[in-house]
Amino acid sequence: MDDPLVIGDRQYNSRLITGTGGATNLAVLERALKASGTELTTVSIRRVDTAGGTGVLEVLERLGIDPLPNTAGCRTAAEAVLTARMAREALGTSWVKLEVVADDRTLLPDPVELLEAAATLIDDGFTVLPYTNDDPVLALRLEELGCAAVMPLGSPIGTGLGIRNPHNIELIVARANVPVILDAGIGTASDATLVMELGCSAVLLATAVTRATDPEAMATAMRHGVIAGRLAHGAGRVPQRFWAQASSPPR
Amino acid sequence: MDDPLVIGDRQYNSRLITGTGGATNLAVLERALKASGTELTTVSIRRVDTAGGTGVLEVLERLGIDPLPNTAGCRTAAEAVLTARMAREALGTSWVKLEVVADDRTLLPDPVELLEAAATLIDDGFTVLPYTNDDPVLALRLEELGCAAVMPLGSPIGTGLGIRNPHNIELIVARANVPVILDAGIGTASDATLVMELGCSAVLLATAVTRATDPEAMATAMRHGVIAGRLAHGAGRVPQRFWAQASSPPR
Amino acid sequence: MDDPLVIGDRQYNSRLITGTGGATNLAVLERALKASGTELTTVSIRRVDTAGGTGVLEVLERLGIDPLPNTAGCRTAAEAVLTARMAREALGTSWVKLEVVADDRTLLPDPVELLEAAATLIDDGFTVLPYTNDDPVLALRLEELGCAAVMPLGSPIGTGLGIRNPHNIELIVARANVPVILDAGIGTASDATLVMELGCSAVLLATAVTRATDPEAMATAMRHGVIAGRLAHGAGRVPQRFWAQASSPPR
Amino acid sequence: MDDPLVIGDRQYNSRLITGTGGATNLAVLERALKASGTELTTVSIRRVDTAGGTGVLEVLERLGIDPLPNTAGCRTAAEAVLTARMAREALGTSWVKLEVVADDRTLLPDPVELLEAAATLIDDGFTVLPYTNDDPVLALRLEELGCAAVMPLGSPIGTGLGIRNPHNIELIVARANVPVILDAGIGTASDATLVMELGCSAVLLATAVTRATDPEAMATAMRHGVIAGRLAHGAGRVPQRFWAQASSPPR
Amino acid sequence: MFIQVNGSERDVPDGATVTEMLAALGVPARGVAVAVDGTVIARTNHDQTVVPDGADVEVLTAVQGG
Amino acid sequence: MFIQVNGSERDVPDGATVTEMLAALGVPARGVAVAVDGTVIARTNHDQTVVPDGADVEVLTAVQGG
Amino acid sequence: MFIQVNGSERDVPDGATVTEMLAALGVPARGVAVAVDGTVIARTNHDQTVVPDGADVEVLTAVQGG
Amino acid sequence: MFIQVNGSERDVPDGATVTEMLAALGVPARGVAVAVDGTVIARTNHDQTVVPDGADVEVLTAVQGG
Repeated sequence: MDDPLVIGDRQYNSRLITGTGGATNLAVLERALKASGTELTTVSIRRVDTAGGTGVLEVLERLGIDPLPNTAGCRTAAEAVLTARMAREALGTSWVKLEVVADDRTLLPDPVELLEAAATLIDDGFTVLPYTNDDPVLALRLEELGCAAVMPLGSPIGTGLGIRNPHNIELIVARANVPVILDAGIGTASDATLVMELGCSAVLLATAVTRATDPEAMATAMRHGVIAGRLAHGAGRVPQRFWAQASSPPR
Repeated sequence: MDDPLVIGDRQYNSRLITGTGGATNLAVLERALKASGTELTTVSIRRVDTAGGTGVLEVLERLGIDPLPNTAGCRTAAEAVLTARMAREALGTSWVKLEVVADDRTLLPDPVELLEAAATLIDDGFTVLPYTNDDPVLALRLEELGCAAVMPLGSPIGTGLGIRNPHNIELIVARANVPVILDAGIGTASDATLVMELGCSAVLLATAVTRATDPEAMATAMRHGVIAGRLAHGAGRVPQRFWAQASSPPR
Repeated sequence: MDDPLVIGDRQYNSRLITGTGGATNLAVLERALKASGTELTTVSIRRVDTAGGTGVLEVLERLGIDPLPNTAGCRTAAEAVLTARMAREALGTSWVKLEVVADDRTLLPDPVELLEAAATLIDDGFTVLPYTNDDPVLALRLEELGCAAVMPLGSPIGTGLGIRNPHNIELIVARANVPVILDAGIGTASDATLVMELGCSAVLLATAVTRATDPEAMATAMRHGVIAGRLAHGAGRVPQRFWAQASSPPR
Repeated sequence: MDDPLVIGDRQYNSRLITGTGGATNLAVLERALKASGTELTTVSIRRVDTAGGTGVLEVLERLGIDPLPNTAGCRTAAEAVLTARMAREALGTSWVKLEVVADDRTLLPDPVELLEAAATLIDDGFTVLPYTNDDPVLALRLEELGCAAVMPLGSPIGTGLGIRNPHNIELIVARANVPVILDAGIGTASDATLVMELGCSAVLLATAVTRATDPEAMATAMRHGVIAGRLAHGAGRVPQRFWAQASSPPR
Repeated sequence: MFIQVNGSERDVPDGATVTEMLAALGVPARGVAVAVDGTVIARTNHDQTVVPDGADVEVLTAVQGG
Repeated sequence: MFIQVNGSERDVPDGATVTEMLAALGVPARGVAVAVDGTVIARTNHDQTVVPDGADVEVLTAVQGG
Repeated sequence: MFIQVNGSERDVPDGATVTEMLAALGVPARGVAVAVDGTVIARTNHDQTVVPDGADVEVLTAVQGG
Repeated sequence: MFIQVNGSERDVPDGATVTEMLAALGVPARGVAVAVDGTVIARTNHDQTVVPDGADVEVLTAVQGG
């Protein structure tokens, strides 16, 4: 099918964006990324001697996957802006997954700091993809600031609780003029399928794949799940009925 | 992947079983069946002059799909047994999707008549795939009688309400030694994905595809959805957590 | 309010029917029953030397509660009929909560044995209140046999999973001409409230109260929850909307 | 029971806070308020010639209910602060239900304006009860500013969609040191019962009662529903189980 | 002779077998099942089985359904 | 005579009626039901019904349950 | 003098205080709040505060809502 | 001269540019970003920018995450 995901000035055939965190090693990660069919994958920015850094960019290059640096762990707009600028120099990309979280227990975004960081980075020429909560107001504010997409959560990072509030996601989709990318909370393939059926443009997930018992199999499952949901969203599902309706002719 | 669906003495690569009812015409049906990748499809048995009959078998033959005659519309064991025997002569197959429904408003199975019909047909050498409700007791009774699979509903035929009671489906799967095929109620792709994640061996659906706005697209969605759910079921999903868990290393 | 529960030739002001099983001792049970406001409570029939038997009838008498003997533990129609007849002699009541379960893991009713036992007891002049699954067909068959009420489960006995399939309960209520009493599965007060909102005439529960940390408090909660749901069912709730609607006048 | 709701320097026996909007006339409103047992009720502040104003305060006085002025309709912190100050002069109360909404379609709070208004009013000596979304971060920020309670929504105002995201409400309750009052979205009594079971301290609702077919009956239902949920929350519900557990002794 | 076929009267050659009856009715022998007076006639017996005068015959085939 | 009561052997007066048997067993007559050799004995017949020697007797009552 | 009250022009006695203005407007002093030219006038100052000629006055009260 | 690199003291040639510093530290120039005393040094300026004595330097790169 010809139904590309368009973000800013780029087009992708895959609507599954993955993360690289949580994988036990790079070999497992590479197999999972390949199975997922992803074309865009997040990386974190850390001090060069930080363990685990080595080699992740080489894996992405081998697979022809664009890196999407994130600002994971930042608590303030200032930290996030600095991290984004360092990422731009390190990776030569002005795209950033903007994360500004309020605390470690929920890893939920801080709305005020997130808005400030987004405004600063957009002024600075970045293509900003903000990780946000599922508040339709905050999503609209981020779009109004000029974010290239909005990335609401389904549930908090790493919980695997899926889409806790489909109504909010539908409200966000109903008013958005940029791609809505469901980020965080996905636990299994049916979550990804549902997300796309709700009208989201893409899914971003990491540990649902990397921490599954069989990351490669789950990555393949997610690839199919996203395709299934995207197609179903466009195919015009049957209405729900209270009483039954026969599918065979009367005898 | 090599993960065939085994029912009785047959093996199928596709875990999506479709119906042929509800399609506006045979051309639409053929495109949808092809897109679904199905290898087993239900047909009804009616008087030769009944409208709509012509050509459905030819379509299945062209696509190399096995026909699975059903006993749709039968209200008693006697009617269902006669219909199954006629089907065997007409199609040269001893496989039957056994339906004995109690009334037209719910199209739910009549437990007593269903058990009686199943027993008679099994004695007569049929391979019986019974359409049943989601009662774990009835499912076990049908298996004990010698049914080759059990086919509980997700919700009543044609309602598109999806899986109303996942707990019952899990109870059925937990005790079944024959394939559990979720039959009826599927409305969209995420329903099919969830069904497989619950541990079902296959999905049987008809109007979710044939009555969708774009049957071919929905058939493709269902194909991917079933594959996604099957893989996710085997991949060992991450546990659900109340609090968040980071996917990026600490700063 | 004057809104009695009418079953057969009796009227009750309370729509909460309780069980006596699971209580740590009779003093706790008595306080809980009193707090619940129930007027009808189940008891089991066992050999005189069975532990725990002593005194339960005296408690019910003190509180002016009618005993409703059950046939708990019976696996066949014959066992259930014998137990019901013994109960009639022991308690001098022709009312019976009819239970015929298929196995110990699910404690779900055996549809065939249940129907046979109901027919026999109704012929024998009993007022039969059958514990059934949530199959709308079986519920209708039991009503057609002459049962004074039908008692579908919300979820299996003792699971506390609440109402797993509200759609089935609504289907049963939509077609029933006798009281529909939700029996089994209630875990907390909101389950009881929901049950009544779905249109059930009463709720039957036992261990949700007797095995709660504070049985007396939970019994009081259930009393209020049932009243709340009954009133809400009759009060005509507001419709659900996708977009917001103001409750204050424009500025 | 002696289990008062404590907000700031006040205590209430009722945990149901109501609104006065949506009632067809004052007589209906008075009967509903009386039936609800509420002791605290919201009013809006409008120009004296605004229709509908006359008499609402007299109704509250007659019933001994404290008025809680809101800032409904305000879109900016400045508007909300001015409205709160006018309300203080008009009603002689420094309590305010702070609403700063972002738009008319969702009536969802604007996080940034809400925080600014709350800070200003708290500095000015107000007891601030903010209407907020269900974001656990924003709820914590409002508490840190010194709000006397936090009032997250269950779903958008007037939708009657109930509690769309129980997980967020549980996260808010788990970290709150001030009362959590569920405000907005309640449609029927079981919603109110569930809210209290989740650990909220009170429920605020308006049109679920005033726009019900029978406001007085629904108000009574809500009164019982809130009591039921509060008691159930404290009573220690039974755990949920996958398999059944008998409530009667073995035969 | 006259027989009832799927509820309507039809004229077929006297002493026709099931196979001959189907031909006379213009029904393709393939993909159909025949019951005569309530008894299912095995496909293998279509050539031998004679349809009695006035018989009540059902001729069924596969249609879209389920 | 010896009879089986609820599965264990008990000694009761020869020719005892159900009522006498219950007294001999020390079981309160109220709130119990009796079956002799699988037949439920109506409460109204407890005084007339004689328990045969070696009978298999079940004596049941209400306990907490359900 | 003429002032704007809730958006419409009204004639009140020259040099009227807020209290006198409310009386002139026939508005009960109880349960209302007054802002003059965007400033909230504390209830305790209604007697002393003089409403300037041409002032923009808002008079608010409680209505059903929320 | 001594500078702080990612929090630990390191010895690099006096007057080293960022590019020379990275070489001295054995860090591949590719895929890293450098901040000197809190200022991000554009990659294009690595050759010209001299690292002052005692500077506080951060050298970051991409790692698995998110």
